[in-house]
Amino acid sequence: MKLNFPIFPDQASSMAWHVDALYLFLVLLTTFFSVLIAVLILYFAIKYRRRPGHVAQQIHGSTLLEIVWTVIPLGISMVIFVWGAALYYHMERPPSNALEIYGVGKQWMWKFQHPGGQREINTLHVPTGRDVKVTLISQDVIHSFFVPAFRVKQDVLPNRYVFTWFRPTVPGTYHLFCSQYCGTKHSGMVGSVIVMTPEDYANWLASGKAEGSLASLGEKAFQQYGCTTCHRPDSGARGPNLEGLYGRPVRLTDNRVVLADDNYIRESILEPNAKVVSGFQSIMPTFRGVVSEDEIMAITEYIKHLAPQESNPLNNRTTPTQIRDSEVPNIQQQNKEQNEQQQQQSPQGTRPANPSGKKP
Amino acid sequence: MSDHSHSHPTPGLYLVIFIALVIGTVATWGIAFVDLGVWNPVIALAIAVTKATLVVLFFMHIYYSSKLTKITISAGIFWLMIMITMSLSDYLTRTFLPQ
Amino acid sequence: MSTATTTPVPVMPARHFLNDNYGIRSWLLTKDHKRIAILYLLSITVFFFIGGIFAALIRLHLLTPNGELFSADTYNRLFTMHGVNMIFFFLIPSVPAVIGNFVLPIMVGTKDLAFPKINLLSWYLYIGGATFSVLAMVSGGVDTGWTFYAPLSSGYLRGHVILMAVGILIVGFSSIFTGLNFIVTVHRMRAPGMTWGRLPLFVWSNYAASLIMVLGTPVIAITLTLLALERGFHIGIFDPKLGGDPVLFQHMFWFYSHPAVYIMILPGMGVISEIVPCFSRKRIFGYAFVAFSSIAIAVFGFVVWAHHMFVAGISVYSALVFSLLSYAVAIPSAVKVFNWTATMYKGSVQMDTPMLYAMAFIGLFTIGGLTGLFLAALGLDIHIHDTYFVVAHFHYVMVGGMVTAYMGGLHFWWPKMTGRMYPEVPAKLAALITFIGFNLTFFPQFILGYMGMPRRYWAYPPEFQVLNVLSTAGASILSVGFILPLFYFLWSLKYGEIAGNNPWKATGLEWETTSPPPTHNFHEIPIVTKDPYAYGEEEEEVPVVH
Amino acid sequence: MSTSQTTTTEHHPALAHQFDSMEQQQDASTFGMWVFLLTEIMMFGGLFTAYLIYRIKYYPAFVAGSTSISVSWGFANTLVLIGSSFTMAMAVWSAQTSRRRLQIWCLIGTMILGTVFLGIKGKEYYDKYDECHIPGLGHQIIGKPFNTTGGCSATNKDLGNISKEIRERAQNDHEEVSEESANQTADQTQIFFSFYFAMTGLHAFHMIIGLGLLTWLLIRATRGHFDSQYYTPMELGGLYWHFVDIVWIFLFPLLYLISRHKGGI
Repeated sequence: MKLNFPIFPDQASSMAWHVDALYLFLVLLTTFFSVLIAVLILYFAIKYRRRPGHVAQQIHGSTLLEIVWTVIPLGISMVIFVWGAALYYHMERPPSNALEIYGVGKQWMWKFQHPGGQREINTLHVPTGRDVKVTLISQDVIHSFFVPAFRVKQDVLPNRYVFTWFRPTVPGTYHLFCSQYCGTKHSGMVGSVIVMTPEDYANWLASGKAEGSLASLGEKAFQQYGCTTCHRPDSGARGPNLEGLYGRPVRLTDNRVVLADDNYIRESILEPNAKVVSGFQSIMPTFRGVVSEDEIMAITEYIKHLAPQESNPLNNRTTPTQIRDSEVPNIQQQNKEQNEQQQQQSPQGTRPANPSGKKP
Repeated sequence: MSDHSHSHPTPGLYLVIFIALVIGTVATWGIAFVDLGVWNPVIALAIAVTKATLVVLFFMHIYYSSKLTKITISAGIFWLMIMITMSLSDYLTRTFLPQ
Repeated sequence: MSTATTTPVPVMPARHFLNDNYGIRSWLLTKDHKRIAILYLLSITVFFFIGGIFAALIRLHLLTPNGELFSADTYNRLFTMHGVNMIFFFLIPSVPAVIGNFVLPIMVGTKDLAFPKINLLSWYLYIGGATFSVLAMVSGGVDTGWTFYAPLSSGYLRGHVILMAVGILIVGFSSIFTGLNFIVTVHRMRAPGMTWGRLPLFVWSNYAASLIMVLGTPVIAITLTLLALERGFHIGIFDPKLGGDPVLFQHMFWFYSHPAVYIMILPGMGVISEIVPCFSRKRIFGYAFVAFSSIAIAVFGFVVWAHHMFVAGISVYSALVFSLLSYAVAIPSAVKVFNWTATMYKGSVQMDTPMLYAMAFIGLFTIGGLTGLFLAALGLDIHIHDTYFVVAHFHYVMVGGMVTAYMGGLHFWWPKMTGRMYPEVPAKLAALITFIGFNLTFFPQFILGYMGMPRRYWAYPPEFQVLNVLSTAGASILSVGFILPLFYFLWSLKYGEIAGNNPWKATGLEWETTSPPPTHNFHEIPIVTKDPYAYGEEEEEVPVVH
Repeated sequence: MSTSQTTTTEHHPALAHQFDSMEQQQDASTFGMWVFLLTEIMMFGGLFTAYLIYRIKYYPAFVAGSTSISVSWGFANTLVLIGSSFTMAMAVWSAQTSRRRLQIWCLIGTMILGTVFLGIKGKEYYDKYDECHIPGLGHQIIGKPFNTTGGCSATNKDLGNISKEIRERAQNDHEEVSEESANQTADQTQIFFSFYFAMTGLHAFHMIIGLGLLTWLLIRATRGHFDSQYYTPMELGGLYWHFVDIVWIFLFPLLYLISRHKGGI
């Protein structure tokens, strides 16, 4: 049997090297102190071993030494803290122009949607040399998206979007693990991340038969659920205009200001009364149990793509306090017309790139 | 060990404390119906803290107790504050706008 | 204390706590802290071996990458019950409830703990909790992981979560009452002359651990109650489907469970602080620093819990604060290690079994502690969180640290508890086997973890197999090291040498009374006039034994 | 046991063997009780922390839920409990001053007030049951089991009139709240009710234990066990009872008085 015995993980992202540097620094530090302590203990044990004629020399302590071995470890640990924190801060802020991929974790599989509409199960194709941001959500319990070769990990929570990002550097196939224990087949919730050169990636995208881009799927859903009835750009609309909304601060009826990010949009679809935009009535029905996670992601992607109109004054406003004035439409009393007859959409047929994808 | 002179409170003092507690309760109840904005819960809790302090100091004899007992209670409150503030430190900063 | 270079052959005292009265009632209704300690010793040993069997099965299963021995369901139950048993039913009560219960009241010079009935009650609570836990185990087990993360545990898995939660709740109160008893005893029951500055460091560290038991345990109690309510009645506190927040469960869980790590390690550190000076014939280096570092660990230990949640979706700012504070708790641990090492300097070191364990502890705890720095470093933790790196780290602290200290303490005080010596040769052998087996088991797991092998995996990619085989091989050696003491300890009860009052020529009040001690510990309550660890003051030539 | 005037130097019958003096025993016991109360603070503290986080997250629902419970009963109960604390303090004082008859009557008074408190609590619980406000079973309503007229059904989006009340209150404030929105808020009041029942339930559980302790103290008091030489159990029982009172002092504004001025009784 040929021994396959690696002791260091692949480095396949721009962050990998940085994380490894801190790791190796700490390995050296640990080795140094462990060996120091071990050698001292053994040396003392032998040098000062009990033997006839040898008497222990009583020493009470030394404040100077105590200060030294308090301050030095403190100094070292502050270096580690700052180093680790700097890495973390970098890893927690996705670049703005990243390629955005949506991922859903469920017992026990991963589903991914590319902006072009391609879907895959338990595999994720990404190009080298490009920042990739993965927006993640779970349909059931807590999972964790872990790609050792990229040194990224993010717990995937139900009911809330979380993000992680990386810039793949080396083409190849790498492990994708679920690292948060999620039930019986936790260890089966694995897949692979396939890093391709940009050309290969473009070919792969082209070969996948997408039903249309994710945003266009979102637009379809947006119309299908009747969102356009209220969310219109004109001044008489009963719902806020969504053009150019994404990524901007929004003032709410209780004067709080929140950022219109993925989580805000998701919450507004499922719990519309939680954060009502200032100047609007809370009349929107909840879509909980009506739209699927996939559809919410598509709708979010669609809203992101709703570019602000040049004429829209919203675009010129920067401070959150001013938004209200521009967005307040006349409130019209209208009968609510709901689309409750919208049947729950069954998730579209997925196109597993990996045929081994297990049934949920 | 500790001073055990036992200058215990008298029924008269207990009665005064009791009346103060009743007044505090009525005040909490009354103020709740006046719109003071964000101050409503603040005042309600301030009254509650005052009432609790009275109970601890006199009904529970802390006013007359050793320093050790006083430290014990302070420790309890301190740890409770650790739990509340450090948990909230996550919840309240989660939605901070990233740069 | 009188010392003679030619010690007369020691004899057993005529009356002591073991032969004061007989019969099952005299044990089950005893209020003597020493007998309660023995009761605890027996019960936690049972749970140690149950937990150990689970561990052995886990390691056996992981010999092959494809999960061939057990089904995934069984495997998940194995590691859950291994964790629950070892943490709640072995590690937390180990040093405090067994060794602490036995020697702490004698060390401070009192006839018993402040509340003997509550002490007995706490043992019954332990047994009550254990009963629920065993009930959960035999009726099919629990497969949530010992962390019980919601919503997995509250709404998805089929195991007997509620039974187990009730068991942990009850055993939690057992630990609260032990802590309460220790705190009151240390404050109010010290012998005349036993000032705070004269307390043995074992008392200091148990006092610090007791603070955590009293302040932390109720939070896990209420958390698990809410979890059980959510599971039973679907109230929505943690399950997002019902409007709850699963991250809140993690906050509340780790608010206790991180400090609980210090409940487990602090008393172990106390044991080491007793053994090292005794076998070096030297005062502890920097008494005050070692004592206060225990308190510092207990206090700082409460403000670092969210370092278990860096990737769980907490706020970036909060993560930075918790990471910074995590380093604060590392410093007092480092101070202790340096002080122990310095204590050996220019000593007169004799490597008897307790000292072997103590030296192993210092080395292994150093590695365990330093690898904690990896996990507290935010950017690095993202990669190694929830991998075998974490598994290796906490086993280095819990097994390499706490279990080693527990074994060392058991050997150290065994003559005091039973009046007889254990046999030195097999004991040294066991210590050596444990050390080798332990390192072989857990060192490969650091590498596995950095390679990216997630924990709690029933099957794993084949390239991880070599390291897993090494680990399993180590576990088989380790198990020998743990089973061996069982035999020679039992053997020594009958055939061991008579120990005499103070076989180690150690300082401390517990060595001034007979071995085993009389029921009320002292024939006359001692008056303390000396500092602790006053080695080298009177005896000059300690005979070289063995 | 006698109530004879033993001095502390002699061996009092209630002195346990591990203590040197009655003074040490009382000191240690009182301190032990306080350490136990520390654990109680942390236990309730866990609930208070969770409560606070959800109160921020679901504020409108907490307002709606709070408004649906009867502030009058809560107010009355607060007074009852404060009264019981007063009688308990008097009981301890009369034990300290060897007033045997008074301590018995004070204990009985405390027990009556404690029982009244639990009775009112029970009535409030029944009202919640009657109004279909008991949370649980997957956010369906448990409550009146039979789907007769007025029964609680799983598909009732109004959640026992909470939704309707929200809209009525809004109307009084000249605000517009759609039925949809009110239903969503009503649904979220389940979280409030989860906390309401968990917190008051844990508190009531402590009250029941307290009544048990009081019964035991009463029996010992009638046998004349307590006097100025030895009243530690009385003192400890008092500490426990006052602690339970303090918890209620916080529960009352936190559960009953969220945004009361917005209307409601």
